[in-house]
Amino acid sequence: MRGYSKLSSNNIYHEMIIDYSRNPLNFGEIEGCDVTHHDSNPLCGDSLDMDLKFEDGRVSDVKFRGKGCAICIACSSVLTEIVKGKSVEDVRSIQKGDILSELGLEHLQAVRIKCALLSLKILKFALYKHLAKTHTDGSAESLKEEASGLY
Amino acid sequence: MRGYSKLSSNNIYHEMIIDYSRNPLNFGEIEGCDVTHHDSNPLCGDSLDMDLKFEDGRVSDVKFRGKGCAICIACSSVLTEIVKGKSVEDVRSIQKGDILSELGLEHLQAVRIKCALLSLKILKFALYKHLAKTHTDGSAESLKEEASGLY
Amino acid sequence: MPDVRGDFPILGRSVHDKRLVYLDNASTSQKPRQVLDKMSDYYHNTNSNIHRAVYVIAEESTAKYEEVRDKVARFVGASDRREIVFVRGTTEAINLVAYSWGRSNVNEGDIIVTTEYEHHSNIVPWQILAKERGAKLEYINIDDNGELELDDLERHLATGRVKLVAFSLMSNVLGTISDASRIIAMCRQAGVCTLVDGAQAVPHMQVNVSEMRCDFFTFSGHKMLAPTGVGVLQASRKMLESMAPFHGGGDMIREVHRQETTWNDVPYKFEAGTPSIADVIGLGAAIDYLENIGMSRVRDHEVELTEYALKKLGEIKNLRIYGTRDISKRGGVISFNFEDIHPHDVAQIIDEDGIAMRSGHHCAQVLMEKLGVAATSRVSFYIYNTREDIDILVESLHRVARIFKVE
Amino acid sequence: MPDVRGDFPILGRSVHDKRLVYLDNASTSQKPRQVLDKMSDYYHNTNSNIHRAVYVIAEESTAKYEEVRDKVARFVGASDRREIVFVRGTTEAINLVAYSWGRSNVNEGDIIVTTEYEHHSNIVPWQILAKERGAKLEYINIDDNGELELDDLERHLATGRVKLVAFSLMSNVLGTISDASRIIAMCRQAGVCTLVDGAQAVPHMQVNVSEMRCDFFTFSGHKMLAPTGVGVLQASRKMLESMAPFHGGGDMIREVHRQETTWNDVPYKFEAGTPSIADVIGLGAAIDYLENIGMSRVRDHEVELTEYALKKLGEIKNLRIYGTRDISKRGGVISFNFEDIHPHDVAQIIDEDGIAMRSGHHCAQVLMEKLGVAATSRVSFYIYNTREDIDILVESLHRVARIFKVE
Ligand SMILES: Cc1ncc(COP(=O)(O)O)c(C=O)c1O
Ligand SMILES: Cc1ncc(COP(=O)(O)O)c(C=O)c1O
Repeated sequence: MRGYSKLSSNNIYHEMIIDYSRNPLNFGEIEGCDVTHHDSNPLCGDSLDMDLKFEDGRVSDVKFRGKGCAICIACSSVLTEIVKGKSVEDVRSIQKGDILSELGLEHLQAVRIKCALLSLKILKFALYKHLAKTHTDGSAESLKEEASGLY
Repeated sequence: MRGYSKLSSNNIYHEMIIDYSRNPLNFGEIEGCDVTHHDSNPLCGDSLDMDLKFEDGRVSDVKFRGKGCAICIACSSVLTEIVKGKSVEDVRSIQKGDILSELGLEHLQAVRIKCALLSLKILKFALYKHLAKTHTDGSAESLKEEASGLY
Repeated sequence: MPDVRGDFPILGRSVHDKRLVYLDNASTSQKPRQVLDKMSDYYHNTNSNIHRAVYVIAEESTAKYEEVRDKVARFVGASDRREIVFVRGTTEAINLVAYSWGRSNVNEGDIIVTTEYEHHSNIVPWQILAKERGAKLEYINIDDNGELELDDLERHLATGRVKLVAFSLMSNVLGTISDASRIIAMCRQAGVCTLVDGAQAVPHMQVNVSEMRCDFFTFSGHKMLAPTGVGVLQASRKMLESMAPFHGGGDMIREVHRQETTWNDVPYKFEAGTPSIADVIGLGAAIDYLENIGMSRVRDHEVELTEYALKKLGEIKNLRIYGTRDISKRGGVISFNFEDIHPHDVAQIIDEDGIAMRSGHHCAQVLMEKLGVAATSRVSFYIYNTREDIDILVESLHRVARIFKVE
Repeated sequence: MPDVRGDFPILGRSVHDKRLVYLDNASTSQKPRQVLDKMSDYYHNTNSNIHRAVYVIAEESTAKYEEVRDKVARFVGASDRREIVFVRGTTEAINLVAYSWGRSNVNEGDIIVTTEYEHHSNIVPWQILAKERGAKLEYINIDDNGELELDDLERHLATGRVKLVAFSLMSNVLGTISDASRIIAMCRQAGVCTLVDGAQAVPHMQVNVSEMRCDFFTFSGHKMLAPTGVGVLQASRKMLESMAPFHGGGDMIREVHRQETTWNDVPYKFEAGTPSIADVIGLGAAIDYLENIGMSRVRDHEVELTEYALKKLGEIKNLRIYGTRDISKRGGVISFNFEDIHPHDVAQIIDEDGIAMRSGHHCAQVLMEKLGVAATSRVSFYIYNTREDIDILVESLHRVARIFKVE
């Protein structure tokens, strides 16, 4: 992640958001990824795809692409940065607060929360798809619930 | 018709209405009538049948039966009395005011007007049915319109 | 019961120079200041469309609207806010089920069961559906006390062809409270879905859909102190998710393409177009108001009034009261008839004394046919009615008897 | 245009310490005191159910409700009050036609035609219908000016399989005013029915359905100063009489028997259940208010504002405006996009300056796909907007450009 200090401004459109949105990290496609997932926000038209690649129980690579507002794209950038290299268990435990606080978006209003968390929702669902393949005991199910209950 | 004088009372439940409703005139059925018609008021449950018999272009007999409130039954009584013996042309020209004024019901509120005029609506429609059989030139059509436009 | 009359501006009104005695609560209730103020506040301060925009007042609107969903869920004991679909009223709720669930679950030769004491809105949609699908509509008959003959239900269920049993929790004519837990247990045993019409029950007694375990539950706001224009369909998420959408349009979609569309999550899948936002907010205020009193107090008050009214009306000569006298099995709705006097005439004469009472078939013509009458007179009580209201009614009914010379 | 701002209490409100600049009128309009007072008066004085009871307040309610039917008929130039069906809004009106008319008139291989700039509520019901009946849904495409390509229509009509052409009189995204008289003439020539979605037109310009000669006409109250919860379907009596009912329930019936039911006269056949009575009464007051100003003055005012806004917005760098610049062919709706800035971000930043503006797909994803964007920013004007509102908007958009460094 780039080395911004968190801004104290009430204004959510601080430098970091603008910058990430104009130059997103991990934007693109992974050839031969292990799992890919698409979702969209019906009411605002944000629409993303995320690709994940795993190696030795870790996320070896992650990329996203699609259309979204600055908040959506900045949050996707931050999320993918957080995820990269992490173990599946660690990725599973990522909470929405982790993303929001990283960008100073704790007070985002309800309707924009969807923009901020779309990528997290997609990630959780992608992880579910991945784990469901190998974990036939239903232990992945809670991820699906978690994804759909995010907002 | 019985010899009541019209009452000036605001109260619509004067003697004449009560009396006609409890002892209606021309209540019953005509065996071998020329035309019969049924209608009802969907919102109050009043429901009447009327039978007509014609001779030499005149209404030689008319009877009604069914369920209705005092106003409905009193108006039906008065209407059948008016109609009996009249020429088809004269019956055709009966107006709603003729019935209402006969019973001092000029100021009846909208929802009760339907009770007062159900029998007139049935009469007009029955007459239409009768005339349409012989008058194939469409001259009876206006009666149908008139019936459906009464209230 | 606290004295709430001061909260209802319309009760201060006079009619024919008499004070208004409003006894038509089964048709629609009056609205307290608190509900009107909340709606007024909405239009004065935050009016805007919901679910769609990022500006402040739209966010406030959306929050207020969605907050009511939580409130409704809690009020009727639903286990999840997503079980609550806002509609115009009970009628729309039942039609939604008939179109969406009915058209994919009811097939030729199947049976839908309703009851003899249903409101037209719980009969006609099933007639239309049955005709369209080649199914049959059967009735649970009522006994002389106005209670459902559950043997009929048993007999229908035994055919193995029943797909749905639809019944009201409280009859809008007889006031009978259905034995819902028994009916639903019988249906569940037979693997048959149930729809409970709560239009008359929800305003007057505590209801808990999770305990009742019906598949569909419906009610109207306007009978429970809320404005016209809003009602509720409740069903489990699983059920709602399995159903095809009903109305198509804005808000109920996820993505629209030229030929293909995907649906939004429940309950939004069933809320196409701009809803009655202000009316929904009014419903929230009505629930607050009722919870503040407490539904058991509401019920107690009505039991007391109903007992008193049954006694006083029972003393009038030539007046027949329909339905059970067992107060534990009935709500605050009393239908009656004077022998030989049409209920329309009764209603009109007592209107002169300021009394608002319904006469007619009460949208229950199947029941009227059963009772062998075209219409009945009906009084129905709510939190603001008093014993004095009943005294005025009884006095006025004596006047009717005198005019028609039946006393 | 008289200064009407004082009639709209919400316009006195501040947002983030700025005065509220409300520019989302295409979504829903604000309500004047006169409308709110009328509804409040209704609840305070005559609230009761309609069409059913003989007591005074029920009679007053019914009269007030039915009076609005006359008003609406006159306002849109219908030839008979019985052509006016009250529904919740445009969405319900279109669904009513799709279910009731559509299911008995559209068959396998038939074609329904809509347009690329329709609102989802004029697309999704037809998709559902087409899928159910094995029919096809075709589109009239738009040209670079955002106007309908009538050659497409010609081509579709030439197949001889078209059953209905459904189009909006004014686009809610581009503001384009459709050439309704030409489209309808083409359709009548081919013996094809037309449905006109007047949701965006009726609030903003004089409409006359009798002159337009469409078969179905729909609009919503909440976009024309009236409350949420009420809208209108207009169609000829003959058409309505030929149609099967939609919702079953109270009021829409003549006689209900156990297995057979007969329908009430039109329009009541289509108004099942307790309607949004107070909202209908509010619609009446809204029409009074608009007629008092005069629809041509409403249109003139918006033409002037739109011209001014097009000019001022056109001066902003990197800002693209969609749709025609020919003011005679457009209403007071302007969609635009900053290059490289998502409209959600634009809306949120200008919200800080008190401006309520929509961003999103505006329930027109087919159009978004055509424009090649996920969303647009949209401002839309009404009688209470001023040049100053536009100046504040433009100033704020410059701030957005600075934050995103595109200026
Ligand atoms: C038992 C019952 N069901 C359904 C309805 C219909 O409710 P609504 O007219 O609000 O749709 C009513 C009231 O009229 C009722 O009493
Ligand atoms: C052109 C058009 N059609 C239909 C609608 C849907 O109207 P409603 O949401 O009131 O049903 C709208 C507004 O949202 C619209 O702009």
